[in-house]
Amino acid sequence: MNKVVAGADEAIRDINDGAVLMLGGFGLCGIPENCIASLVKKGVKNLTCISNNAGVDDFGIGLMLQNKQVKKMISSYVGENAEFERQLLSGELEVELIPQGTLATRCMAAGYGMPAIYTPAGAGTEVAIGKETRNFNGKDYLLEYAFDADFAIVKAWKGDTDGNLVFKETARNFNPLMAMAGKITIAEVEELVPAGELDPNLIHTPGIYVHRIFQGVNYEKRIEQRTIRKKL
Amino acid sequence: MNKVVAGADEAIRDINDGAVLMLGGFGLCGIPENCIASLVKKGVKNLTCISNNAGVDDFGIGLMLQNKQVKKMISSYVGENAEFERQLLSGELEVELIPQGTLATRCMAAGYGMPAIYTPAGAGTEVAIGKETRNFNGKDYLLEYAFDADFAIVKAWKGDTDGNLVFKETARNFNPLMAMAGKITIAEVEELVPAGELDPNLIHTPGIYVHRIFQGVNYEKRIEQRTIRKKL
Amino acid sequence: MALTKEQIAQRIAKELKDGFYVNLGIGIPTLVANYIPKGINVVLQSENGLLGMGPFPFEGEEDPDLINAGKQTITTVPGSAFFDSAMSFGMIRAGKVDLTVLGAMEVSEQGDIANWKIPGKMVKGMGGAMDLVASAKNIIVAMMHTNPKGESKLLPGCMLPLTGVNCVKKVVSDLAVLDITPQGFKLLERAPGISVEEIRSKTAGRLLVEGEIPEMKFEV
Amino acid sequence: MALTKEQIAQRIAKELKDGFYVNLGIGIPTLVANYIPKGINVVLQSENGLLGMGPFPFEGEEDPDLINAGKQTITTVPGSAFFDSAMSFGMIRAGKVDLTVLGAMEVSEQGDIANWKIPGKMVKGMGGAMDLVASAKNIIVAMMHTNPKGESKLLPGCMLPLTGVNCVKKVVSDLAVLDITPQGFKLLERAPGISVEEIRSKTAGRLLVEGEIPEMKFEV
Repeated sequence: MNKVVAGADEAIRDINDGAVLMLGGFGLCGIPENCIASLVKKGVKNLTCISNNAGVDDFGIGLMLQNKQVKKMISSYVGENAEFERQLLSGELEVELIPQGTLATRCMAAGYGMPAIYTPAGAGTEVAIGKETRNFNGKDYLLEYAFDADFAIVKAWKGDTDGNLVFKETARNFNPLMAMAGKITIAEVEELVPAGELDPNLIHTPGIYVHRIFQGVNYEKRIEQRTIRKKL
Repeated sequence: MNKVVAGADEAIRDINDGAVLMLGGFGLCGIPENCIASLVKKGVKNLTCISNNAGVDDFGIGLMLQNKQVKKMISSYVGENAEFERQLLSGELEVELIPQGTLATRCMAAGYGMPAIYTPAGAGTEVAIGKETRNFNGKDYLLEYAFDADFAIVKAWKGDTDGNLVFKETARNFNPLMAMAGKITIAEVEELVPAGELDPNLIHTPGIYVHRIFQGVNYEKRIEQRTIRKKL
Repeated sequence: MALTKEQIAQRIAKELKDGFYVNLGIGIPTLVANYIPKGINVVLQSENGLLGMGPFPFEGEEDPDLINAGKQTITTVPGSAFFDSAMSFGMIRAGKVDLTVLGAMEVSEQGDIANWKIPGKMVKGMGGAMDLVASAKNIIVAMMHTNPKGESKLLPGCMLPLTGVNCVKKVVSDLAVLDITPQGFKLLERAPGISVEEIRSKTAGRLLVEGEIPEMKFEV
Repeated sequence: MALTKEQIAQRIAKELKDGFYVNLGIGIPTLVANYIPKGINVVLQSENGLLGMGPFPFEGEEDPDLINAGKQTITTVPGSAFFDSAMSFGMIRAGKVDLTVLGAMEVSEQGDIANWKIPGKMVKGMGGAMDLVASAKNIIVAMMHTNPKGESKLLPGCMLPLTGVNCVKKVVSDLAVLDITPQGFKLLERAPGISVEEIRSKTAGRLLVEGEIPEMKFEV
């Protein structure tokens, strides 16, 4: 059992045209920068990407959009991205927008072996069209299905050689949920340590969910909205 | 906002006859010893207890059974407990046995605001009688409802004054799930620290789920099956 | 005088109670954090996975791994906790968040809300808004009473695609504070110098006015 | 000679592959951990919330907070992780556990299993058994071929209340190794010195015998 790979190129070696990918991150926070770079380099096409956002024009999934590698985005909010908008309006890109909590819970459902879950998000709106609505205790819920993704690509803070992961601050977001949900889960980490170095009480994603792991390099960690306050 | 109470007596002050309680722990591991002692002392009766096990004759929930305080147990395995058996056979005690994963997931569903979940556990068996069976992708699942408990009583390793909790080893078990699921959640902890001392990255139960917290005393932590190996 | 955005936030802050867990949406709702009454302890939730959000960082102390749901760099306060997005929306769905404050394009007299999509315009997505409105037990909408053309945004029924149905409990606009009741918008307070007649003329949905309607007061 | 319980465990251990995540039930299955082939790395899951279970502790090193699903004091190995019971059964349901080994009172030729309840006797509960059998992608049953009265426990259909339907993939008994196939129990191996005829006479369910059936071999 060796889960450690040399780097992103090896980790994504069998991601081919038409694959369904989950990509962790919220905005540009906690995104798998190394794997995205390798996917862009590899030029694999017709991808379906499940990710809360679509990056910005020149960073994150935006790089894959620029390179015309994405056939379909499944997201909750696609943000400010001119190329995304152009492709969407021209019909080159298919987009499915779903509520953020539904997106998160459909990942969790896959990782927990639950075929579907009930959520009130979207009940009574156009999101409910074509979906089963069911009333529990006087409130309407939609039946939403677990995602079925070929690969989940996540970014963690620390990881060990057995695939155990720990995330940092709000860079956690969708990463542990997607890590549970991929048929094959690839984790890039800022710091890779030998098995046994992480406190087993404090692991966010147990290694059973992770198939490949590597220590990433050159993280840019771009900030999307730099907001500050003045020192008094 | 003050969640800290002096001790177990104050924490359980408004648990009255007929209440539905969740009690954390697996076997005797990670059980809320202090709150159980206070419930026994208070003598509150006709309780419905949702807990994976029922303790042993002279420890854990077994103490409440000895004291004839429990009307109904909802558990996955009731273990070796002579008084439990006597009450069950005499008809004094009602018992609902449900699969362990179903028990865990029905707690989680309550904490996650999901009215019901689908699980394959028990499909095609007598557990399925009276329940909705639904096929997803060729496999049968049962619809199981979220628990609705008045109080959840859990035991954590460390906690802070804002109610954030950290659990130790396999004493985690059902505790974080039940902590999310109570209308009122009471946490007893081995070590209570000021808010800000726990690493916010490494909290198992965020304080929003916890209404009362106190530092417990005199933990016995009885071992149910002491198994050892010989030194070579 | 119609309220400024700051005053809308200031008025909403009066709804806060000690110990509240609160989710503040983007825009005016975010400003509410600046007016939390003294002596009251409120914990801010950010739905990307944080309880205990603090103010923006000082320059040079920005942490790219620490952002809010608006993708802004933030800080934490003591007692904060991070968690994944499923737990985040889980605690919202389970009613653990005491108050949610959101912006809206339209609100109906039944408490329906539209705030995510304008037909014919580029749709960026609902983000967490649909989860929040469908799940939160107490929703206050912060909004302008009318659109730039002067048309009411408080309607008998929403015309834009809905974000959620029958979920808004209270509206604080630049002109008034209103509860959503089975009888429609119930006027509770007026902005200083704004008449009941003006509010009536700018409220397309049913407006319920009972007795004397007090003016809002703002301490400076 | 029929296999001992240790030999049943030893035979099951040959099914392990490097990198497997394995859940071992109480009784004979627990013994499998003693026979993990050299050079193979297997991670043991305990459904109360642990991956990376190690051997029993040395005397004096027992930790009451560290037990397995049989409530026995245990240890952990490097790379272990603790989690709550919902995640534990979640990873089982999601098929992340490669192999589950369980005991049984009865197994049917369709792969049904009964191992939790005997009518008329005190029922202690199914614990995690129903979740495991309904969820695991690969289940091997470790059992005696017959009950103490000599009656077959490999049946056309279970007579005891079921734990799960159509889920067992393989049976290793004291007499034989058998796969569950659409044609019933397919005999793969015999215990040393046990004839096909004896196995046939002690198997009430359909028994499929194709060609020569090899004897199991045990290195000492």
